[in-house]
Amino acid sequence: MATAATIAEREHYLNKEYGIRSWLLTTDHKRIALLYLVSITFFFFIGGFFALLIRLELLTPAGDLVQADTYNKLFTMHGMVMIFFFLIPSIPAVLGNFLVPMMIGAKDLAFPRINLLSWYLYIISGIMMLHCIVTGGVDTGWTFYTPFSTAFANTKVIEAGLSIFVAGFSSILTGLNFVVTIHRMRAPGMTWSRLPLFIWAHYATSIIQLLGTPVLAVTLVLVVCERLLGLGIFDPNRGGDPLLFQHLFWFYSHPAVYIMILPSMGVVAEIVPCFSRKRIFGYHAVALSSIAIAVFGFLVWAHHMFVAGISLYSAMIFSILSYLVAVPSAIKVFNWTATMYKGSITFSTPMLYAFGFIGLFTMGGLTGLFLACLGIDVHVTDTYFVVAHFHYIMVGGAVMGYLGGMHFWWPKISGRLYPEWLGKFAALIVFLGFNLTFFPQFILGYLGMPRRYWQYPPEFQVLNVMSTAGSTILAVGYVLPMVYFLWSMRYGKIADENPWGAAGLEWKTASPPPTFNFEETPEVTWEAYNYDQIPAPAEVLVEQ
Amino acid sequence: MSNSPIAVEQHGPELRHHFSTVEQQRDSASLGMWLFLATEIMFFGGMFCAYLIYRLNYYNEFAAGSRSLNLKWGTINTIVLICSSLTVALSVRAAQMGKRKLVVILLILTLIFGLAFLGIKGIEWYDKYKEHHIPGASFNVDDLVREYPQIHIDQSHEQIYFSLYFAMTGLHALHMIIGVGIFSYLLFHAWKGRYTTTYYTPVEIGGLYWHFVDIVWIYLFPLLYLIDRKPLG
Amino acid sequence: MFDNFPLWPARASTGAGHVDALYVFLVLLASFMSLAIFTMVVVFALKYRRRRGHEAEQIEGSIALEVTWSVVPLAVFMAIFVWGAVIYFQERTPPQGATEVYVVAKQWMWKLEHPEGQREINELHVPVGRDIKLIMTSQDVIHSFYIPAFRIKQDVLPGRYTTQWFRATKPGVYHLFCAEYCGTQHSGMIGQVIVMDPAQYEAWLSGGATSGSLASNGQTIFEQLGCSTCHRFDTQGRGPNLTGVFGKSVQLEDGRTVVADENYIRESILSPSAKVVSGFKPIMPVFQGLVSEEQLNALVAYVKSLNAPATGAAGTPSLSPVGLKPQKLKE
Amino acid sequence: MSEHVLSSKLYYAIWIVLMVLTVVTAWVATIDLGPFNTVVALLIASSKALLVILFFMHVKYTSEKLTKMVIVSSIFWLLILLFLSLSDYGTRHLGHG
Repeated sequence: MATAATIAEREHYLNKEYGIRSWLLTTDHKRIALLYLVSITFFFFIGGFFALLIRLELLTPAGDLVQADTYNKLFTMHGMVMIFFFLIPSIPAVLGNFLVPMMIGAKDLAFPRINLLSWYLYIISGIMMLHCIVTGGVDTGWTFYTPFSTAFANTKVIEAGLSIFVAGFSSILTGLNFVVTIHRMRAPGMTWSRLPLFIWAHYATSIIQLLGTPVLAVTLVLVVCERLLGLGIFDPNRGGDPLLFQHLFWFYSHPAVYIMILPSMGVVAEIVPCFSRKRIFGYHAVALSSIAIAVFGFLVWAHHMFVAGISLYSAMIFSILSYLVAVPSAIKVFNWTATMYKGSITFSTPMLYAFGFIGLFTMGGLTGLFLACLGIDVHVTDTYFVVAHFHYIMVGGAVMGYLGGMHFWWPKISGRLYPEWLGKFAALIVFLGFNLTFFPQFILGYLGMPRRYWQYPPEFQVLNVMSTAGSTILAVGYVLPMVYFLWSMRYGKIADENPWGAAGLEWKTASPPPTFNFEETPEVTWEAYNYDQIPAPAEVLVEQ
Repeated sequence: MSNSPIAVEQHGPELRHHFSTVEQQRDSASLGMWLFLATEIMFFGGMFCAYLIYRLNYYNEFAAGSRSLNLKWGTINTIVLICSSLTVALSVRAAQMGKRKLVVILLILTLIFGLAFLGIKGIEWYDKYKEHHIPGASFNVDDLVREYPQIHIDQSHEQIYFSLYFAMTGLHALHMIIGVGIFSYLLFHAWKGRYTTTYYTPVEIGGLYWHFVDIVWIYLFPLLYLIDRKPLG
Repeated sequence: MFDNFPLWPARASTGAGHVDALYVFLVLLASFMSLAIFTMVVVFALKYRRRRGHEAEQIEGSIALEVTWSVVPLAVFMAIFVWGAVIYFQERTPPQGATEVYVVAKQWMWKLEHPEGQREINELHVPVGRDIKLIMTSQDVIHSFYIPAFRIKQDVLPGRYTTQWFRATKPGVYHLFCAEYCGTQHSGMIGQVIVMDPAQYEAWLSGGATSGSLASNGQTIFEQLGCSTCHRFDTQGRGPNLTGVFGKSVQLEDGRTVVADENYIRESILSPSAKVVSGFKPIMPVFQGLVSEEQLNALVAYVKSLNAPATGAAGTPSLSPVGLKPQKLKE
Repeated sequence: MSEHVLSSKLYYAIWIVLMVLTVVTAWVATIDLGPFNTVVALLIASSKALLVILFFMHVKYTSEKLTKMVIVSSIFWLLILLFLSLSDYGTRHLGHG
């Protein structure tokens, strides 16, 4: 067993330089990943705090904990912070940043300085958002629907809009960096069909970031101009059409859901083969389904608008297209499950998160079929059914994948192991807390409780109490990993190069990796997920 | 696509540490710029979408607004931008051949054309300001109603045309200003002789950006100025 | 079971049963699929758990399986699409002869007006067994008119009409919610739909004092605003004769044709030059900002009433010269 | 990326064509072609854009398929935005709002 002393002797990306400057001016993708990790964790807990206040308010039918305006600001800022400052950057900017160059055998991303710039843009927009929050907040809902946001809300719409505009550019630059890196920086022998599925998922994600985000940006510019100058582009009193805003907004914001979920799918596609000791089932199907999701994801946006006043015919087109995007998602679930068949499965913490992801994403995806279905959508849209559905995808799916990935690659990032039993315990708590929080909301939705309600009829109370109870359990489940990750940085067992016996180039370099990732440029001569050639670690075997 | 770059050690001063070869670095920069331009297409695309919808709905007002623009200045500006694109293309060529002086001259010409474009745009905007055609409190189109009695003009729909006109040309002008900044940077480094026959990537990708901005204008010109120039019957 | 713990919403309209049937089907399908996947995950995880003397078997994948689990779900999805689309189409197609109730939404209340002239706020009384068509618009932001017990919802937009319809089947009091976030008191923008037996409903209808039916109010406004000067009931007017116009195709001056629905009439009052009828000049003044939403509704109801010969407010309108410049009416 | 240097004559030729097309599009707009005015204007604009992309931006001379793919897919995405939006706006007047 290596001691703490030996790890300090070897130079790696963490101990190469010290001091604030060495972090704030770094162009090392691994250090930038850690900068992102710290910043998104901060925003995750801010957004989570808002969520807890929302759940506490909804404990009773009356609006008694906070004022109506405060409540409206809480759910607005919960949405904005969680979506733009946690979920969208979460896996790409932290794990993607850390792993994309390593997985393809590169020394860094193609544009290290642009990578740093994108973190600074994120921080600038984050500071704008924080400033907006502490100086009064915004109450339009994260969706900025016009004409409420342009002509009626008297909160800080402009500042919030500009903040998200800047965050959008951060996201675009990250995506651009990934696409160029994946095209240009692959090590010799790393052909497209040898790429890890994590890379495929990030490639698909980046396409969405590149082609979707600018539409949101320009839409927000128009909203800001309209609010400042009263142009009338989205104002029906001046001949504008508020539905045009919704079209442009959802053109980005529906695919944005795939920005959040695709990277998680990539993580799961790494974890499941590793802890099944098997090559992934249907490599090409899983890889291409990522691309299919990215493309089809752009064809379905108006399923958010079935009752908004779009034409009947348009609604039918968007409904049928929405079902198309469900197919590649289903393909992925089937393939992950099939990967376990005849495997040799260990129940490590990352694998538990992967199980959780498969279960919750399946439920989130299947309830998506309800919402794509015109006849049902009319009743359940804008109710808690939708709230439950997208939390199953974004929290049950995306956050589960993020946590699974963090546990899986934590030994690589920090060079330390976290306490396995605590990891499993936290995974269990998250799973239980999540279901208790959000499952009752499906029922609430079908009963007809509209979303964004500060007070509600008393017959909805029991289900709301269950949901609030679940949210406190969920909160514990989220704090735990942060605590033991921090603890493990000093006291955790030293991790060797490849503690899970995982395939992939990132496991062929030291933990933590040296600054340029590899001592010498690797040459790839094997297929991805070659688990028949990698011995499983003995330690894990004993545990079973 | 699948030919992975092979590591060949061939360090020049401009090769950054994480690239293996100069080609890899240049191809990366070029792909990065193309992807950025794809992003830009969607950025303008949101406005084109708004334009399309409202032009279909409020054709009369779009026609009248388009007539009120100065066709002479619009055409001259199009020509100015096309000339600037030529000088940019020639400057990339000169950089490829390592003709430092020619590069400098062509970049200066480009900047002059770029600034001329912005100047003319400024004149047009100022005219619109004088005519009270800038959306906002003082917006007024009574002059258009008088001038084109054959066209039914609704003031608020006319304001949507001018909102889109200013948003689109404003965004384009912003890109021109950024372009002028980029080309000043290129000029400075070309002057210093940083670009050689083996390293002229910045000129090349700066040129791509400039041409893109030109292309946007190539579409904006007919879409904004030429909606309806037929003799009124 | 418990009053405060229902698991299924009341079902009180003809459409609700169709939605519930599809919903139950989808719940069963989703449960089956989830269970199938959960079972597979659990069974594989236990059966193939790692133990001594057991090695993973490397399997590449199977094209046949990939095709199967793409095509079969797609086929099921298409079936769901068709089922859902049929329901949606019915929801969006009001039957002929439905009673038309006008809805005006504003922050944060619902104002409703029956054709007989009854006005209500945050309450809607309807009889069992009659088709009701809601013609809705908003004075400010987007709202959404949602009655869970009828499984219907439609956003209510400023600047245009949206419609939806239902036929109530069960007397009772049901929730009316605003389902589109509309500002501070969004959750207070709620009301009740009171479904009554027809006899009770008639009693309720005759109970309240009204100032005439919606259409006759519209006729009054029509004359007050001087509309009748040009829109005469012969071919001599400077504006089109409005008799029988509603629901017909109208040939426009620029060659397009439009259907004269509620939104067209509305637009033609507020912004007349947008779609001028072929053969007429764009001389009509703009009424944007001069008539309230309620007056607009009355005007639309009046124009529609000109279709039915029985209620048609026939007779030559007054020819007395009225200034073309519209006056703002007192509320 | 193209390594080879194009003849400057080619650039001048393209430039002249672009100038001519600019004058033509401004002139043809003053002739009443009915609905075809818009079609002609967009066709001319697209030809000009194509010339700039192919020659000034060297896309014709690059061996790289990827550049072409980026261009085609971004235009494709723009068309998705425009056409699917039109699927709503183009069918609203058919009723059934």
